Amino acid sequence: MTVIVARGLERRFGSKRVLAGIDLDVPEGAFVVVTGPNGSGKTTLLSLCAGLLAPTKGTLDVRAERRELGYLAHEPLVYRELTALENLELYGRLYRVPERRERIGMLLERFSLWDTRHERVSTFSRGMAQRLAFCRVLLHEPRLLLLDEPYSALDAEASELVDAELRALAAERTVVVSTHDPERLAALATARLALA
Amino acid sequence: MTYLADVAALAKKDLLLELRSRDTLPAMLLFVVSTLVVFHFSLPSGSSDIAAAGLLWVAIVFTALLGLTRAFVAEREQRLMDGLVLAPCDRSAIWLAKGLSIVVFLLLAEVVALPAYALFFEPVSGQMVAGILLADLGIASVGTLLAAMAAASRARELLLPLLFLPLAIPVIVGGVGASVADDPARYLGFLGLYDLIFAILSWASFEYVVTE
Amino acid sequence: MTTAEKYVTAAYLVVLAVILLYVVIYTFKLQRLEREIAELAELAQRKKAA
Amino acid sequence: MSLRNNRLGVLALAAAALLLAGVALAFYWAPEDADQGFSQRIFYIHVSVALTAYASFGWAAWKALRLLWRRDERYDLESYTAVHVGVMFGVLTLVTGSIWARISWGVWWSWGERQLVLFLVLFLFYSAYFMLRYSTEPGPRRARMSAVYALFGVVLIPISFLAIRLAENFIHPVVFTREGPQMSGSMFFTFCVCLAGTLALAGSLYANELLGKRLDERLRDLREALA
Repeated sequence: MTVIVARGLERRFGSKRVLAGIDLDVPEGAFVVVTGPNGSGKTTLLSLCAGLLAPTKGTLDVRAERRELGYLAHEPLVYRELTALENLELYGRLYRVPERRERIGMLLERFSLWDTRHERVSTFSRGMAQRLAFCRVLLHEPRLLLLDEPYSALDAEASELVDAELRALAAERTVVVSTHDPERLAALATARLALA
Repeated sequence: MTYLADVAALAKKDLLLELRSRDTLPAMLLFVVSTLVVFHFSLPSGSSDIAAAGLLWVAIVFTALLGLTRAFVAEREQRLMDGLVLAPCDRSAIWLAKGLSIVVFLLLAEVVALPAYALFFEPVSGQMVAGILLADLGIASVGTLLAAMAAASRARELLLPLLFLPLAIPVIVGGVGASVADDPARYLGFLGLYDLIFAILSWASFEYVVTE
Repeated sequence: MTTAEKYVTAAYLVVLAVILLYVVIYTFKLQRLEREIAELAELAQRKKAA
Repeated sequence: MSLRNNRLGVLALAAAALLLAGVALAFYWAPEDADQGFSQRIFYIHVSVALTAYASFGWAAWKALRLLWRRDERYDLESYTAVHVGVMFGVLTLVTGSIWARISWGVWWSWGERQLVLFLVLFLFYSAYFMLRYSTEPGPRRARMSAVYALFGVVLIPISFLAIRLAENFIHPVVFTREGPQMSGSMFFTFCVCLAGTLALAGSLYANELLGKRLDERLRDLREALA
């Protein structure tokens, strides 16, 4: 069963055409690596798959409910004035995560944010915020993961953490990840998409 | 039931954010009182009470505008609207939660404004308070939707007043009427009608304003 | 013409004036479109020749 | 395209013919009004233009609803053009209305004239519509927001009319009002011709402008294809 089907997908911002004629098939359990220079439309493609943007032309069919979809954007999408725990508490409620407290505790532990769980995100470093974003994305155990340059602003240690996480995810989830460093994910990739 | 749970979670977040940053509420409280003081000096000495009632309403509407301009600032600056829109909850819950927090801010501002008004101008009548409560609902429901629209555009501080004021004219007419007329029933009824129609319209169209 | 007649004719003339203004604006727009089409035709020619 | 141009031509011709006939009837054929005399003849154009403005705003809201319902970008342009035509006729209503106030009561503006005040509110409202469009990026998001705003506009018309009527008895004591003049048969006929003329005019301006905007779009696609 394919999770994402795109035919002749195009997206235009005003008069500038960012994506044109994209055909894509992402089967269940695939690990698709999207590459391309800045401005080639990687983020636009992921936003389209996440349902945040509507295609200007062509068709895009994403067979995953919002409940089954996790989207890691450039921004962590967490409230800076709230603490890590409060942010995950909010998303946990909105995504109706069962045993919310245990799940949040486990994720904070795994991404070594447990000690700073009561601190505001505004005090977090870029790397810590990115790790919190990962917690947000994985909180509701989504079937489909859309990760927009997950390694950006991460130090070596955090990058290894992400590597381990992606290896675990690749096994049982469908993943579409955009990156500037395709070699790092070469082992896991089942398909590649190079945007001009 | 989960719809109300979503609204509760989102409203809690909005109030918590305000408690943490403490920038919208204090500004609204100070703004409404200073506006009344400015009006005192701008009025000819023998200002009739009708003018005074009108000025209270202008102060309330512009204080609401101040609060509404701040309504989606977090969602916009950190692109958090994407995070909320991605959640499986009904998007109108975002509108209802934000609207409720705006009503709370307005009520708190009015708790300060009405005694000041009674002090500066003339006593506050029961019918005026009823008018204010009904108007707050209308202002919050339409204002929240317009604030979301303005948040998605470039010149949002400029745009929101332009979008909001024409729609606020009926609220001002109903409000001032309720405050001043000898039989306020007609005006309170009109405010109720406005609230009902525009709350439903805003509730139904919010989804189209925040998604593509 | 009484002042009333002057005003009434003025009202009707205003409507006419707005229509004429609209037509004038539209002729400018058509000229611009024509120029753009000429540009594109020439661009197409150059592309075909290349 | 050619078939449509013929229809456009026919519509424009009909508008011209009807308007000419209407003006002629209004000036020469319609009977003199008992108390207002000649100045009553402004009634025909003023009310026709006002009703046409309402029709245009209604048409814009209808297209907006279609856009929200069917997600077809085509309706955005149509709703936008209809609002543009509506605002043009709204301005004409304000101008002819204030001229009429000038003749009847010697003032260029009268808060007592409900329709005039309503068009002032609508003018403010729909000017903000253009501000909204100019300050957002073209795309599906702008289309949907404009559509929602256009829907609010058409709901605001009756609400504001009610508010203005309510406002009359305490804020602005009504000095002079005028119930719609009782129209004799021939007056009504003249009015209908004028109204048909202004509606046809609005239709042809709308279709014309829409054609222009479609050409712009196709030219842009062409330029992109050739780039």
